[in-house]
Amino acid sequence: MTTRPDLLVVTDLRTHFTTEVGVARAVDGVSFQVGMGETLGIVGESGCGKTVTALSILQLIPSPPGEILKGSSILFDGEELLKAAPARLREIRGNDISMIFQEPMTSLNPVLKVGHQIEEALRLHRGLSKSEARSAGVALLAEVGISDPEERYDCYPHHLSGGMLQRIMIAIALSCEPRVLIADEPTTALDVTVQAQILDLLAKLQDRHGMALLLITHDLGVIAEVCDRVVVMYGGQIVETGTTQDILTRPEHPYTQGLLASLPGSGDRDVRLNPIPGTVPSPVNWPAGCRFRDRCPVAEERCAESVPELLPLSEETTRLARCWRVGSIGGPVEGST
Amino acid sequence: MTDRRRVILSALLPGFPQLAAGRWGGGGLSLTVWLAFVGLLLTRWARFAAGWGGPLDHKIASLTVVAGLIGAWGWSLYDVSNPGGVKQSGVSQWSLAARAFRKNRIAVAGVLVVVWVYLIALVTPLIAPHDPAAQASLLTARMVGPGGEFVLGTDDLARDVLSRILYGARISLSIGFVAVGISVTIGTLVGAVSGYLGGWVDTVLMRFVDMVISFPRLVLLISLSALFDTNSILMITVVLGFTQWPGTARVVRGDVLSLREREFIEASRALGFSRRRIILRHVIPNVLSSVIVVATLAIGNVIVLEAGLSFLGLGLLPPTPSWGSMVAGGRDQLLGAWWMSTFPGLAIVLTVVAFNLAGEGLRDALDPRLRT
Amino acid sequence: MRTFIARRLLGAIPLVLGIATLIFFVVNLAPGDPTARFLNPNTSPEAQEQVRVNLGLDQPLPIRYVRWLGALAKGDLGDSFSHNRPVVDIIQELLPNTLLLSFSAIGLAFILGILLGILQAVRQYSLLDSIASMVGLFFYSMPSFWLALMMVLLFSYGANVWDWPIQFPASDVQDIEYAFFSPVEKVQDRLMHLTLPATSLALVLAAGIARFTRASMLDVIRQDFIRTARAKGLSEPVVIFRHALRNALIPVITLVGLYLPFLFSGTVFIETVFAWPGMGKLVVDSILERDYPVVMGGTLVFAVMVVVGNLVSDVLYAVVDPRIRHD
Amino acid sequence: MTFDAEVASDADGKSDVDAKSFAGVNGGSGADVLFDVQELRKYFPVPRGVFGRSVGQVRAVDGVSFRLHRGETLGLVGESGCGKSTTGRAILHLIEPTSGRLVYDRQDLAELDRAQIREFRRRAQIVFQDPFGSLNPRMTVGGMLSEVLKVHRIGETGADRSGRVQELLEMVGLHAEHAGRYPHEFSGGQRQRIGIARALAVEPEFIVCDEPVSALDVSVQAQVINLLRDLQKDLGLTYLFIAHDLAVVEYVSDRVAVMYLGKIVEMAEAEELYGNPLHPYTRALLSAAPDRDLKAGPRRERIRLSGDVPSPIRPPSGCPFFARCPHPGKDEECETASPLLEEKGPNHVAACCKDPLPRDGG
Repeated sequence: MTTRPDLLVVTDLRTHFTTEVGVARAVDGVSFQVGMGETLGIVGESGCGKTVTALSILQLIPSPPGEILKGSSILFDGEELLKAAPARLREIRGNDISMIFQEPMTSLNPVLKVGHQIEEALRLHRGLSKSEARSAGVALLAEVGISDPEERYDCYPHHLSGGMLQRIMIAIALSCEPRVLIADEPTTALDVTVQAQILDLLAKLQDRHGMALLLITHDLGVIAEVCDRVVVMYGGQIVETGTTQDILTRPEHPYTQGLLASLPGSGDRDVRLNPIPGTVPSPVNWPAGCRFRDRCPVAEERCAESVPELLPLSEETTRLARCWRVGSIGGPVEGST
Repeated sequence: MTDRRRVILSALLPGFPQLAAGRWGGGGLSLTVWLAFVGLLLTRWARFAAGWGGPLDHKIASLTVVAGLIGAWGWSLYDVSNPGGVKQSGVSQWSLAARAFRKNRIAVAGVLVVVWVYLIALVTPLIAPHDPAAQASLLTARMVGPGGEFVLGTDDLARDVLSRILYGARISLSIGFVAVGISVTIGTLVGAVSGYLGGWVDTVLMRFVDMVISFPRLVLLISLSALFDTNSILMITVVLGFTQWPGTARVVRGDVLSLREREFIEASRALGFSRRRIILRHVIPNVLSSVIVVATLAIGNVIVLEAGLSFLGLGLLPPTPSWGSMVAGGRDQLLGAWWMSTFPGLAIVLTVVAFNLAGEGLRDALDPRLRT
Repeated sequence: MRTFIARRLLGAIPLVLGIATLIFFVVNLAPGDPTARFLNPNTSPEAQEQVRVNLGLDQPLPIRYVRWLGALAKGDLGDSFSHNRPVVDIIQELLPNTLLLSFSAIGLAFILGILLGILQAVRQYSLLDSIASMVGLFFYSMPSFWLALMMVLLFSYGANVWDWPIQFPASDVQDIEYAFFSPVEKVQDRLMHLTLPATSLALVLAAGIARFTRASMLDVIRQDFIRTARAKGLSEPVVIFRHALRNALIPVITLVGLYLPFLFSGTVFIETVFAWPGMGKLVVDSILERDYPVVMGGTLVFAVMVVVGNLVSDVLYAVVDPRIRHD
Repeated sequence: MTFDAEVASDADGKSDVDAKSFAGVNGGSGADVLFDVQELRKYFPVPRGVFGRSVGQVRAVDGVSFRLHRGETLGLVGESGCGKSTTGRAILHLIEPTSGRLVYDRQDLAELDRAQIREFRRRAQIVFQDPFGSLNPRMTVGGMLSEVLKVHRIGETGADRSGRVQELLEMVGLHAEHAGRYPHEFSGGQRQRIGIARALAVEPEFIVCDEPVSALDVSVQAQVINLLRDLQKDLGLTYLFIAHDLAVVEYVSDRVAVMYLGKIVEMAEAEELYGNPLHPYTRALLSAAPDRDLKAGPRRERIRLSGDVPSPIRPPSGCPFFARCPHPGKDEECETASPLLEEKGPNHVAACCKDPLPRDGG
């Protein structure tokens, strides 16, 4: 594994929401790094805090009710984003770090032409004139694989299909050649064949522009397809990280193992699926100790009292898991797959 | 506070323990009702006692006082002796809404005002300082300013403005209540049938609704009320009721249309439920919340409309103490007796604001979008 | 777009026809005899009959209906019973006053309401928001005739008593000496006369519009594309005014159509309070006088204005919202 | 599962009777056929124009035929808008089909009277996708279930019924005390279980599962899939399993039909279809699905489709897949002639005019 300079370093990120029933600790101490040109996947089920993590990086959390707690740190190329002035933050958004979202249908402004929405960032961050921005915008549409870019440029979003709109979102995100692209469930709302097109496109563009890609998804298949490294989240925390290969073939944390066992694999139809029992607890009252304890097949008494920090599995510091069994045994937990 | 002390306290001052616990909706209501009605009994005992043998409205007034006292006392005691309201069963949408509503202090205040306006209207014969129709001396008591013997002054016929406003409340509120009752019933039925059946029934009904809605409501009302020669409370109520329903019908139809697409309705059809059962048991209960909101907001609307008609001289005629005609009566005396128009108008505003607050609070509390 | 307008126009024809029918039957089927006011109890039956024939009331209802519709198609609304003039003439004389009042009121209402609504939404939960909400609710709950009286009390009579620098006239559209004024004075005079009626009418509407705009704006601000705009690094004013506002105003436009019936109801009161010679006052007076042709004509004009207003708001809707356009 | 091949060898495969013959291929005639769907069509009008008259039709389902056998699971896959959900609703007469013959247990559904329709509703049920929209928010779970029992006169007394409600809840993995709760008090997975219990209340033999797990998280999805499979085993249920997730469909289905633009383009036994897809669309679909099996070695070459699905309002006249088809041999015939399902392998039908290409490396 090559070492790449870390471009984005998130340390102990905590984002909490005030709700009627209490404080929801949606993201609760998350740390990870993304290197230049690297693709990091964040995977987890709904309510695990992956989207809030992504939104926190650019501070797009609606506040109130959301709040990023003191002590959290998000370093972009050495600069602390959480301390950046609003004006500086706006310079970074869409220029150095950009984002694409899950629902292309609702993520574009329905009353503005798509061309206009592409131009905005170009004119703001690159200071292009209207005509320069237009030709740059048309070129971008061509680059993301839209046929008849000149024509599509003057369309309104409702004229275009979901796949097309997601391409346009990508064009907008790439317009200022960002160094980090955050993609939050970019293909969840799309059909399989279109999903494949979009994933191919992202991979191609990443190769070409060398940006770092932070891909958030619930789909392990998507992770397998595009990511170098994976962060697995559960209950607002990271439970395991490692290379895609390691995570998918040698999962260490019982949650990751359960997640993989839940998938109907190819072939064996006679084998019963082995789902994780129960449901995700509420972020307003996570269980004390290990948050996965209630659903964990190998939970012990000490899991109710406390939970370790992410423990390294070997000398490699990139392979970590948050489980007592990893630390004490010093090796992999017996697989339940 | 121990349970025993709470029980004793609630027997003496019903609602106080609840109020102290921060539940000032129920607590505040029963405490104020208790204090006010006890005070009323102390100061107006003779009238209260005479009420039982008096005319119907007087009887109702005395009955209201008794019922209010028993109600406040009983509720508070019951509530204190059943702490927490332990329930084994689930939490229904209604109790969720009630919970959300209680958190909305302004809306709760609106409901309190509404309830109080109704209570005052009911006990008016006991509390009104003067007979609303009685004229004091035209020489000494004509257009006397507020303060003194006549708290809100007298009008150009030397009648007590406060008493007339109190009696006017009964008229406005009953017209509002009954007219909205009529319009909501018609509107819900038309809306539900139109939305659920669809097709040409829907087309015809909705064309008609469009037509009625395109009419300036007041112009329609004036035509109807003037042409039907109706200055009676009954007729104006009926006219208002029968011209108000299209709005409700539209809202209900919209709700039904979206409900029809919901999968639980489809599931009911898949299970072979009859159309009647689906409409009555599955569709109507789910549009009920919007109907309640529409009805609450419509009461305020109807009160303003009735006042407007009376103001134009097309509704209730002068001897009847209607808020609208009182404002109209003061119009020519604006320079000399500003209170004649101002106070009845304020009464309208206060009542309508309370209804609107309650209605908007209900809308927020009942809005299913805010919950999953 | 043109076909869209044509379609809506075509659709409005049956609506107007239906309304005309409704008006005709409501007015003519109602009890009460329009001839009563022309006659005294001593009039001979023959003379009574003659009056009925003169007024065209001897014919059976369906025939009168067809005749009335036929005349209507030619733009003839019949003659007023009490004024002895064609209804069209009366309307022509009074309509401009009503339009002046309504248009200034609705313009004022929308400007005030939208501005306040946006301000409240952008500063949600602030003190300003809560105060504006409360005050708005009061105006929203106010009968416009009472508000008008209070305005007169304060800014006309009161201002006079307390010697305020500006005192507004409390009645009519222009001064008695209007004819002798210079052009500048004329404009001033008209404005002075317009201020109180238009404001009383506008404030009630503005309160409603502000509430609606605020809700709509808050709704839009929560949507995904606003997050996209922020993620692009756009400044907050650009996000609010270029991305949120237009979307938020789309539903507000429908209010133009929805509020017209209220507006015209309001003019009836305002014209009565301010002795403003307009359509609203005309209709009320004619009803009291049983002047059927004027009632029918006046009501029809109101209804047509509402239909046209709805049409305009539909077209505006299609102009502002690209999703509606059928081209 | 036995197939009989009465018409399989018919050389004249593209005649009018072809639809019937293919159904013969895929469904054995005889006692084990539960549901016979022939040439099902459902067109939705597109209202527009001055008086809202219809100016076109969405051909949501455009000539779909299949047979369901007792106790089997037929998977129906396809991308959004391909008509799979409409098919599921139309065969249950939840929406009136435009045309087609639906024979359930040798009874033509079009000929049933009201009482018989009620009886049919007891035998054939549906489970919906949306766990939030499919339960009446104002009724308790127990109320919902006992209403079903009451309507269908199952159980003599109230006690009978509440006992049965408990049984049902336990059958789907919930507890008896859940009966008093309202839908919003449950998680998505639990709500889906309630939906299944409601369908089971009438003791059906056939259930249309319309994307029953696609709104659920992976771990909960597996719980529900297991439940559905257990119920099938215990109660001998027949499923029509509609989903867009290829892996899920492969796991639960005995046979699989692939839909594209309102038509079935390929149908075979699950193993055969996934192992040896013949239609170019099926191939593209399968290869587009992300492959999470990293152990399986180097990834195979992917077929990437270009463009979007054509509008079902004006479907292409020839092969619906023509515009996006990557088959190198496609020609004018494909553009003009609509291909019919024909047998291309053992119990394996596909609607493609061309011979399937050999699979490279597959």
